[in-house]
Amino acid sequence: MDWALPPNYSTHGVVIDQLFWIIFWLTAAAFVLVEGGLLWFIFKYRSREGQKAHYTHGSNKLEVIWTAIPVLVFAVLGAYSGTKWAEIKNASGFPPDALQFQVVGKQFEWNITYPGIDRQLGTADDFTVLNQFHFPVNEDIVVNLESEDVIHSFFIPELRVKSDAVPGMVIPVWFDSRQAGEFQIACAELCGLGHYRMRASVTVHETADYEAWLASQATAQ
Amino acid sequence: MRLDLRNSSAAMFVALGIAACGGGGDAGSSGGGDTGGGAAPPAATIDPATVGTISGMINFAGDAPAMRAVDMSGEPDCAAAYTGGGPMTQSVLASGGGLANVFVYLSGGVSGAPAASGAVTLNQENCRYAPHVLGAQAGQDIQITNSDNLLHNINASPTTNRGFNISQPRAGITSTQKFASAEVMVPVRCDVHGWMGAYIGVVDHPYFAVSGANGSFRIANVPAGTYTATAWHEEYGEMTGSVTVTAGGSADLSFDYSASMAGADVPLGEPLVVGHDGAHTHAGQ
Amino acid sequence: MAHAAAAARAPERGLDVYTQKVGMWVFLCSEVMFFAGLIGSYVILRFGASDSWGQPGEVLNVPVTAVNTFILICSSVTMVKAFAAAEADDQKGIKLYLFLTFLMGAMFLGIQAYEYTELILHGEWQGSHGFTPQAGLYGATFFTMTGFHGFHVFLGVVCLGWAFKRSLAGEWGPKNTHGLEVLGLYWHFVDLVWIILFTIVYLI
Amino acid sequence: MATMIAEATGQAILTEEHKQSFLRKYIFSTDHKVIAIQFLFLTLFFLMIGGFLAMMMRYQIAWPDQPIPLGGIFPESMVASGYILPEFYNSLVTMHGSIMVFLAIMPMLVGVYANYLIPLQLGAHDMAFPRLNMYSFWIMIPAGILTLSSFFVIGGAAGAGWTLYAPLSARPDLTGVALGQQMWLASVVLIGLSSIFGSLNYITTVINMRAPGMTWFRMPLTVWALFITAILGLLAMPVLSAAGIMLLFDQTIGTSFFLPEGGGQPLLWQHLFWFFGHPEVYILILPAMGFTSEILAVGSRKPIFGYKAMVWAIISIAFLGFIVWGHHMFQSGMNPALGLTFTISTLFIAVPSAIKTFNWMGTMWRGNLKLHTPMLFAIGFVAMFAIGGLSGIFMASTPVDIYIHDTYFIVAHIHYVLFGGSLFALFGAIYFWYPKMFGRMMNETLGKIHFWLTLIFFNLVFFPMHGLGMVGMMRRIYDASGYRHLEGIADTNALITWSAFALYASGFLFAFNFFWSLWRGKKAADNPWDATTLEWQTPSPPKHGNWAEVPVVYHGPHEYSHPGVTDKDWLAQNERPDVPSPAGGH
Amino acid sequence: MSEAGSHSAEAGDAGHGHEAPKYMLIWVYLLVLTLAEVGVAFLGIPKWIIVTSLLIMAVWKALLVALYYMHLKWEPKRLRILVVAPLPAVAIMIIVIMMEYV
Repeated sequence: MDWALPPNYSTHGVVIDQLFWIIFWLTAAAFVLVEGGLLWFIFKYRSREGQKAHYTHGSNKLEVIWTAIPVLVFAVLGAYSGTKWAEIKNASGFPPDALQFQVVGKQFEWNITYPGIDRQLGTADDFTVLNQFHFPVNEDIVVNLESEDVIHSFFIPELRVKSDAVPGMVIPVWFDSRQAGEFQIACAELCGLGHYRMRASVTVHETADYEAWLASQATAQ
Repeated sequence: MRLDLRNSSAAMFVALGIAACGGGGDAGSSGGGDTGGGAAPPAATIDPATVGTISGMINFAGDAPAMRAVDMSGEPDCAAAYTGGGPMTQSVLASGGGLANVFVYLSGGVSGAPAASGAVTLNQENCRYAPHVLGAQAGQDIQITNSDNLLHNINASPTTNRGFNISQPRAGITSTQKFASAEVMVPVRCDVHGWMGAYIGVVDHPYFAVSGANGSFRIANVPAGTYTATAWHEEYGEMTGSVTVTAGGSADLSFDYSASMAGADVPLGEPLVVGHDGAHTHAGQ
Repeated sequence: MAHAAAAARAPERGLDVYTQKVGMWVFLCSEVMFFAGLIGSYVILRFGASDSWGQPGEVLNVPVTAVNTFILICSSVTMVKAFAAAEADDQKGIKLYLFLTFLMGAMFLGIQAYEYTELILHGEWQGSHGFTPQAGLYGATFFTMTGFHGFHVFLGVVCLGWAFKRSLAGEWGPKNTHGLEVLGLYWHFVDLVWIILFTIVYLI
Repeated sequence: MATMIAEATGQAILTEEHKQSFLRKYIFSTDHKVIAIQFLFLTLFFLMIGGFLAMMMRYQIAWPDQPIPLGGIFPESMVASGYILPEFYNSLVTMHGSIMVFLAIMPMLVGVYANYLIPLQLGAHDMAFPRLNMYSFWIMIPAGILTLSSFFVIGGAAGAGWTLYAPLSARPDLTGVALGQQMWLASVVLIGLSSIFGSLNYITTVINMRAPGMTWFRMPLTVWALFITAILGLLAMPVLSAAGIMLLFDQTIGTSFFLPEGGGQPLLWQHLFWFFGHPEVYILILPAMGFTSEILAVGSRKPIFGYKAMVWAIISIAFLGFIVWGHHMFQSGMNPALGLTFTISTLFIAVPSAIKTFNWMGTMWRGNLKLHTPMLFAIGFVAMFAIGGLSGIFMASTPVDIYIHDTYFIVAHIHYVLFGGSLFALFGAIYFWYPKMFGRMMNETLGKIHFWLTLIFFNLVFFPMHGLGMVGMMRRIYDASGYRHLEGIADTNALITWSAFALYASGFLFAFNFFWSLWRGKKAADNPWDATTLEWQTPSPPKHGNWAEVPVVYHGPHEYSHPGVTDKDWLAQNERPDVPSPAGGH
Repeated sequence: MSEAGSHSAEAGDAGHGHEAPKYMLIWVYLLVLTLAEVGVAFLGIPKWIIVTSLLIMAVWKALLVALYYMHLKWEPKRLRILVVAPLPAVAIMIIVIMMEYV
């Protein structure tokens, strides 16, 4: 019964988790205020013999207060979220030297095309592997998401990455991993009867291991 | 006013419920009709005197292209079943001068074929279709079974027949399908495992066969007469030949394929992108 | 209960417009949104998502549809004339104008049917034989929009026939103009949608 | 002169009633009350069906490797050797969402209570267009039958989610579902038509047929909420019909509006769907807010706190509702620049809901709370809707939405506002207006038991889903085994499933109480809750045509514990013109 | 049945006191504008000028039909507000979705 966010290994994930917990504590406070108030009112003002309700149509002062406070809180939250969102998602802000991959979602499998030794996509040494995504640690990764048939969603929980793969569009997704390890790509958008099994393995290598793996793949073809 | 207002509304509610389920219920039987098999008609009695057999070889000249390994690492329980070099693609299997998986059927001269009886089975084992190529008569039951304890979906995409896209998430699940009209080579694929592919040849009569590992095939109980026969292979295309069957005798028929015929025009139902079979996955090697 | 004070109080003044007219205007708002969905998708798909679909008049027959627009505008005029005749209790005028409106509505549908068959059989667009709904997005959006507009014109023509039948029995008059006015609102709305369609689809 | 006309027609309506045949009076009736009751039975039936689909889903999620009991009764295309097949599971997900939204909750909120309450609370004889009102009910019957029988056609029912995202919904070869999807789209267009005819009726009736003295700011909040809901429905449903027709063409005649290979845009479907979708979710919550405000005022014996603020909150929700739809599509590949604008507009639409919550609490503050069943459900609504609203803020903040989008966090949010919100308010409304509809009271003790069971099991089912969302469990997955980040969720899902079965069972307690009280319930007085709005000033159930003489309104809607009235703690809207009241005056 | 609702009609009809609107003149306007539109569409001038002038003429024709033929000119202001209400929603929908492709 553990309800915790999985450990986060990406830089963007830090912002996401931070915002998550800010909102969590804000809503927790509001939750206690509202639910506690309701319970207290029920016990304090439940109908007793001879009790008379207080005749009032409300107070404009209170209305202004509990309109201004949410507006203020949401304005700050909105501005902060908006700027962070622009950093994470605006393709113009992506680092130009990031390692580019092409990930194509197809009904119930992920085909990942690697740039090969020369780190450039579209060159002769590119190769595609089914359901296996290998990339080096501590390096900016940009995945060019595509889909062949329906809408899938590229989701790596531990790296806080999620973006739909829409057929007919190429959507760049920028993330990185600050720790080597084994993760999984899951499909988060209903894509047919095999949606629940559309997963691939993600292996984050130390830089040296990645080079070695690349070499081994080159000879295997 | 008050009392009968309630009775009528309650009555209307019950009627609605029955109508919807009723409407649903009887549609169910017709809807499911397609998958449930009708009672198979009694097999026509075959008079042994008037029938013969056709047997022969599919010869293959030249060396077959080396089959590539299939990357099954995504499915560990299937990969474990293949010791040695691991699973290989199945599109061209040739050994000792013979070509396997060639679908041979009588394409001309057949009249008054007996109705379909019995069932053909297509099994899924270790993330492979067994058999890779099979024949079925129009209207004959095709029993699809799953002996892997993981999800396979059977996506048949014919052109003239109605296709189906059903799933079998566990071992032991069987589903019966049938095709109404003849269609040579209905491609079948599994979307969960891109490398899986099979072909079902649907013909109007029971006179068909698939060549074995050494290229030999045998069609039994063929009424006497002269026929034209066609051989179909997924890489090397189609060839035809004529054969005469004598009552009680055995006619010989052979076809000669050669490696040079690779890339021939292969008549299929819907153009199938089953090319996962190694070629697609390792683009650019 | 003591209702002495309940002297004859007029009910609340809603929009100072009789109920059927308010109902029709509210219905027309929902129709605006329906056509917004269709025409909006056309505008988005043509001017946003894809490169040019061709110059005006390249595929679609502008002269014929210009005549069609002329006919629909005339039918709007005769509709208004019919309503004016009803207010002036000019029974002959009502019958004449209603018949003319009905006739021109039917002519509009006829010409559109002719235009459709012409396009489907001999239309030409980016190599597709016959300009049909399957001929890429241009065909799909064109036939969906103009098709549903035609369907609304057809409904209007049926109602005009019903109104004309009632006018033969002399049922429209100064005391009974609401039905005619509401039908006129619907008819003018259909004409208005065609004005927008004609400009956006045929001329741009 | 106006009253004479009303007088004459009032009498005419009452006498006309006896001449009608049984068919005309009950089956094809144009009386708004009979149509409301027909809607009520139809929607309760579909609520039961939608709930049953959810139970099958929950069984599959909790025990994916166990065959379901009685699996044999299902055709082989749905359940093979006892196991629910993944494509049938997708149909269950799709039809559970669609049936609940389109055939259960929306018609119950709008079809039943707008039809029943608007004429009665405004002092009108009937709807502006009674025949059109009847058509709007009878269009729902073919839509319902189309939906139910789509389970049994070749390929099964629709299976692309209730949001029908293209191209999955547009290409039968990718799902194996062809006819089922088309039948579902046809019934959505029919439901859209029925909803447009209904909204047309409600808007015209509210504008033009209010009784003398019933000014705009003396209308009860229920009528305000239903009026604004009708406007949302009027402007949003046609866009869905247009998009649904385009999707139907994509499937049947081979156009390619949303198919990329033909140049179409899958995102266009999402934009059009959610442009309708967000006003739709406000259609699903605004009437519930209206009923809650009404029941809280009656239960607290106190006027609504900040009536004007509540009205302006409803109106601002209507305007803002049309400019926030993008927050459903943050991760869908939409232009990221739009993400910022939709974040700001989404956060600002949360403000009116916050205002309403505080005003509801203000209504209960220093009240004389009568904790009868409708009041309990109304308080339950406020409590649960508050949680739903708060969990919505997580999604409005776009970076957080990157992680929780399409996870069970969203499912928790949906159900806290739809089940905890709309359905709690609906249960309250059924208990509250049952005496007026059927002339008998529903049993109080059974009602209270039903409330506490529903509240407890509702929270046991949907609060853990927040946890599943945090862990990262994706939506609509048939079997979560094999995902390393989901290893620990088996027992949470088992708890949720057992609680869901209990929740569904407590629903049948409500059904028993509902049908048993139809004939055996305690006889109801005309005003059992001592309420002030006009519908309680008529006999239970009201005669055909509602009013012998059209009432004249002197006071605002919720004048309880008025200092000027000593003999009782409520002042009906149409009595005692001599007593001044803030919203009253002459 | 809904006659009770129509008694507020008297107030609505009073608005007809003005002289009969000049229907035929409006008809002429519409024809001229339609011909002008067709003419402009095939001129050689730059595309954006054509498009803006076409849109202006289309809106003008639409307003003529709405104000005179659909009688909006003499309706109470609140009905005109109700009629114009959906237009901003339509504009927002199209502009925002077009932002997708800008």
